[in-house]
Amino acid sequence: MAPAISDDEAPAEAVDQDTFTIGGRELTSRLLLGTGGFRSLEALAAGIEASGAELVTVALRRIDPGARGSLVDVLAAAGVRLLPNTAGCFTARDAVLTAKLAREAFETDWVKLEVIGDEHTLLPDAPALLEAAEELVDGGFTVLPYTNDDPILARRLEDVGCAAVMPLGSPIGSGQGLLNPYNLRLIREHAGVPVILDAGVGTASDAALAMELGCDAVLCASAISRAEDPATMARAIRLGVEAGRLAFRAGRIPRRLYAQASTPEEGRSEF
Amino acid sequence: MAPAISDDEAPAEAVDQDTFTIGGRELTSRLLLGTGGFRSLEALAAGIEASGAELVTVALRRIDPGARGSLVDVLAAAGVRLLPNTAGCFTARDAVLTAKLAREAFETDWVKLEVIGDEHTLLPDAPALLEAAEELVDGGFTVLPYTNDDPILARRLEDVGCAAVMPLGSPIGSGQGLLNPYNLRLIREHAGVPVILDAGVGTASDAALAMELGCDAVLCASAISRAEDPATMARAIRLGVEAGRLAFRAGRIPRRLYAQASTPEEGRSEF
Amino acid sequence: MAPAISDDEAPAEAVDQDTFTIGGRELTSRLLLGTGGFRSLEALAAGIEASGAELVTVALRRIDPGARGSLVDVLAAAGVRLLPNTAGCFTARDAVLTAKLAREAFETDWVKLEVIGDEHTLLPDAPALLEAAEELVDGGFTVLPYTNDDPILARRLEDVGCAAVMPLGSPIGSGQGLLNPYNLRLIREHAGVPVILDAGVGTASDAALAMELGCDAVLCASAISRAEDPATMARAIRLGVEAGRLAFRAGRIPRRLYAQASTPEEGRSEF
Amino acid sequence: MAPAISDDEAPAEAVDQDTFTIGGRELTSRLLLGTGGFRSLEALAAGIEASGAELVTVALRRIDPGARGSLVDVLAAAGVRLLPNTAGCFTARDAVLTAKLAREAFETDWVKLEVIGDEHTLLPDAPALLEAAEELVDGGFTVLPYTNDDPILARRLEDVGCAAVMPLGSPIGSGQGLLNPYNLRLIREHAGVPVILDAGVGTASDAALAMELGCDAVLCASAISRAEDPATMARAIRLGVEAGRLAFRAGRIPRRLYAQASTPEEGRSEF
Amino acid sequence: MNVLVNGEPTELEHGATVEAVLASLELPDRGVAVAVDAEVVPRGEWPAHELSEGARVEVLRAIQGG
Amino acid sequence: MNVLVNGEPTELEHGATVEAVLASLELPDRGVAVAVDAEVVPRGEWPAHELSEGARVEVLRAIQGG
Amino acid sequence: MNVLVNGEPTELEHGATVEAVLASLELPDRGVAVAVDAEVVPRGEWPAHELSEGARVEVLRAIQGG
Amino acid sequence: MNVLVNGEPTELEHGATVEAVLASLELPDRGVAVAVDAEVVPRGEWPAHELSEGARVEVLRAIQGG
Repeated sequence: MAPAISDDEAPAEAVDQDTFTIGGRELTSRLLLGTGGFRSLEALAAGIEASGAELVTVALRRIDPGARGSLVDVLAAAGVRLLPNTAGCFTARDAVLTAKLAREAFETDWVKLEVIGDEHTLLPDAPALLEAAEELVDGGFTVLPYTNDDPILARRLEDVGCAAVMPLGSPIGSGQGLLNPYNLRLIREHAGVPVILDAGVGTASDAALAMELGCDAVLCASAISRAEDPATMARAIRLGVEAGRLAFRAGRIPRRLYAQASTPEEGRSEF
Repeated sequence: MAPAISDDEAPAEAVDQDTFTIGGRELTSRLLLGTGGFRSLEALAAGIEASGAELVTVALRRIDPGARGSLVDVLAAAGVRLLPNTAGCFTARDAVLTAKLAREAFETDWVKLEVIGDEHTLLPDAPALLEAAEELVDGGFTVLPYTNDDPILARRLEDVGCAAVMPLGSPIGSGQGLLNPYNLRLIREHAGVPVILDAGVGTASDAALAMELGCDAVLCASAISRAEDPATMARAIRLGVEAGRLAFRAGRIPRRLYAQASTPEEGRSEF
Repeated sequence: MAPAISDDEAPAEAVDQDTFTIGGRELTSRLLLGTGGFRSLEALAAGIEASGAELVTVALRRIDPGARGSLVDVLAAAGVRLLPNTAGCFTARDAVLTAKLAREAFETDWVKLEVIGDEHTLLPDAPALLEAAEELVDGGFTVLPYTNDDPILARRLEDVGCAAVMPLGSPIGSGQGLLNPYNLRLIREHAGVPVILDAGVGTASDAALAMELGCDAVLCASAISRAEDPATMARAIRLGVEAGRLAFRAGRIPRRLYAQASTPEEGRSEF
Repeated sequence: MAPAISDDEAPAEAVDQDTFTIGGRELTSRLLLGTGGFRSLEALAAGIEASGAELVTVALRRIDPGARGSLVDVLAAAGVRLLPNTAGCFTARDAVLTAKLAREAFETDWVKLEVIGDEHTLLPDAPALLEAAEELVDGGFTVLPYTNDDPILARRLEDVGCAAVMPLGSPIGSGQGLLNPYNLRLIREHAGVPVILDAGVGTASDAALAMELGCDAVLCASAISRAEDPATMARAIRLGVEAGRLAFRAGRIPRRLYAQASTPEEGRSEF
Repeated sequence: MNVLVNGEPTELEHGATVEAVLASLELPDRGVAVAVDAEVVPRGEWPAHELSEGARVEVLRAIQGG
Repeated sequence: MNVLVNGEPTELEHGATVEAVLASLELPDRGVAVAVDAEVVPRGEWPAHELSEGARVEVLRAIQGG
Repeated sequence: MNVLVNGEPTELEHGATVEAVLASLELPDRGVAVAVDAEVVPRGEWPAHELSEGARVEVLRAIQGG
Repeated sequence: MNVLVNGEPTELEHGATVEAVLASLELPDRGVAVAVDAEVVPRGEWPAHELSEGARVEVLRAIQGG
């Protein structure tokens, strides 16, 4: 019996075809990788490889002379597409300007838009996020907003033209998983753009659950980069995302209050 | 970017080596398949293939002339090892006799021991299960008991010589997942034999969670055989098991009450 | 042994003194009652009596000739204070105008501010809610906004001068309880005004849990008015609120992974 | 507005009549108190008073000269009925002998039967518990077994003549609450004797939830005795038990996936 | 003169006041409020407030809710 | 002679063996087991094992389950 | 004569009774029970029950627990 | 002329350009962006864009994040 990994018959085939589209661009991998928290560029490269991610985040900070190696070169070598974020911005104004600088620096008009409400929880500031999203969409950006799990805000973000919505499962880096699956389901039910679970995933089953709820993809940073063995966790979460996606498509059995025998009752012996 | 499935570098390597042992026999696949509920022998064959299972359950019932095709031939063709069960037995006596008949019919001394307490919940009868397990171990059987999630009973079953313990996540066929992860963790902490989650899995994330709790393997029947698309769900749960296993080995990040930035605070611009 | 209800020694004393304050007004009862859903004015009167509520909601609608009895007279007879809501408003403008009409109709500048995002979920529209709250505070109203469980939005609402925040546990009338206790705790930690759980309570334990999380009060409508026996449920939830409040003040034991004997080990016999 | 505590109209009436019966004895209070963990006999006396308990547990240990004050006198003064336990017994034999000594010491044939499986979890040993229960019932005892949450074992215990079953919510003293409400519901559905939740309650909402699931009573020790303020927590849990019981009888609203307006849609203004 | 009262087209003689409109409706003496063209008309102004052609009058009363 | 085969009353001539009983049933060549009066009768003993009056014969085969 | 009282080796004169053992201990008047060699000795039998060489005496009292 | 470069007071001769400022820093050739007084200065304008007294220059580079 070959283990799951080393056989690529039909099923794998099927999986290859199950793509999704953001801003007109087709994506095969449903795991987006955040680059924050990797202990070295080597660890990052290994993590990207193991994750299978096609789209990875980067941030902008003031140059510091001491900076070793070039992150951009490593990402280019990995052949991934960059998704700049606006991490650390607490106002719509700063987020918009940061997005414009990122477009300049990375030659992409895609942006993972973050407008943070406080440093303690790093939760998004709903009104400021919506304001910044609208301005950036008008400015020609492909906007992927990091949002909370509010179904109404998700709809407003789509209404102003965001290319996807990225609700959180729980606070960034908390590893608490999906605190409110119900809201995520509501978001998915009403969304006309891809829903990407962002923030909170702690382990593979969290990622699988997100996909089973109908999310189109999952973005992970700390769960992978800060795991004891980042490359192995990258692979674990990659498989979790795929497992959840396949389960979503396979049509799970309903939950029953009582048992249902998996062995028929008829024909039982009477000794 | 190749999708998860079609690259078998080092990680896959690592996975191949991550085997476990029951009754002196080494197993590579950590997903055991129950054969009950598949709509046809063809669907069963496809499910086995997609699941990657090495060990599959069978039951015994009175012959009925009308029976079409030979289950045993299909399983032999799939190259899997049989694990007869004693489903439908409500007493230790019936379970022991059924196990002996299964040994005769399938030429194996392995048995998935079930002693059921009632037809409504199909939950095990603890004292009768322990009694039957002891008798079968003395009779030379390799006993894998289907048990509830009681850590003390699990230990008693190991004490009398069972080769593994198979606690339930929730009632057979209920698809309720893992109702009490805490007890499963306690069982895993103290067990000296493999712990195989049996019953209750409804979808891939349930299987992943079981493995993250430290289970050595997962047994699924209805979740796969009764899914709308059994073969796809078989693959989904197979990947979920592997994802959970890898995550368990990778060392997940701790759960934090507050957020932890995945983008460093230092060097933020001041516009 | 007298049952809980009929002894009013010291403990009761203590409870009487445990008041809280909204907009400068001291309140004794920590259960606010919504009047929607009661089958008759008699049922409403009985519910108010059993709930012990001091503050009850009312709404405004176009007069219909057929309307029987006077709600306002019943509420006046019950000696409760009115809290008009802006239910059914989907824009800040409508909510503000409705609040002004309520002030005119009920001679109170208190308002339970609702700005709804959609008819399906009745979830609040965060940006519109914040806008309406600010305008009403400027207009001299004592604003109690019905909000989602977003800790950042709760802070913004407090920042613009709301007298309390009323986060939901789950959607109005859904009876799903508290879907995200974590967010409610975050809201409580940072709030400088009373936090009143609004919406989602289905039964007494939900109300108790909300109070144990540190909420200052709970508002219930459907859980009471639509229960099979509203007056009994009113009493149940009233006791649940008080139980949770006392538990919060009593300092609960920590959760432990393992058992801690409640009977000492020392001095065990050896027979 | 009188606070919940100090009005004893009709509702209280109703409550007084809602008794239950164990071994032919009618009980009014649905909160049983464990005496372990109180810091002093004074604290115990205050806890009993605040809890309203009619039935409290005691244990037996070797006399130690240094023992101050008489527990039995304190309990006699409180007018409560004693329920001796067999805490610390790891075999059926020791539990049976301890029960007989307790009958001698306390002149009661009631016993809270504990047969423990290990010191780490203090979980019951199912087969040994059943054996001891049967022997004690035959010996004329009124047996209240501390059991796990296994519905089948609960039925076996009833079958051998136990006067009640006392399933755990989570391990003794762990304060983890009800880990598996589903099993507790199954136990309640099938039981013909009172079901008393024993062990695991950490706070008032846990007790309320147990009663809402249909339990007839709750036994608490550590949650009260080890709280920062035991008397206040005793009162809190007493009210939680009563709140849960009333809610159970009042018929809660169903859980709905979507919202249901508590304010009618008709007659909305159009400004 | 035509106005809308709670959405219903209603004919009134020229210069009719809010009070005139309310007279035609059986009103409770408490818990009532009136808006004309999306502006609140305080109770004290009902007698004096004359409606103009096409005015949108909303007459609201207390109901159970929330 | 009367015996029960899988619960069905069956008439056999005196001294009939397990094998004789099985002959009348279409059996797969694998995954079959037989118990007589709650005792396993190993395949090797089928030809020799004679049934007695009133014997309870259970003939079992593999089915999907578990 | 040597016996074990709550696990403690104790020397008693020959034929000592349970009552004699208890006399040496400060006992509460309620909530006490005695076992000798894993058998309950009812209160009424304390005066008459003579201990034999090597007897294991357990004297128990009520404590807070459960 | 004094300007702020990433918050650091820096002295430059009059009319210095963005490019001049960048020259003094070891820059990676990719993943860099510049803002002056909260406005983006596209790479193409670096040589020509002259700074004025008190200008706030932000020079940013790619880092791991998100």
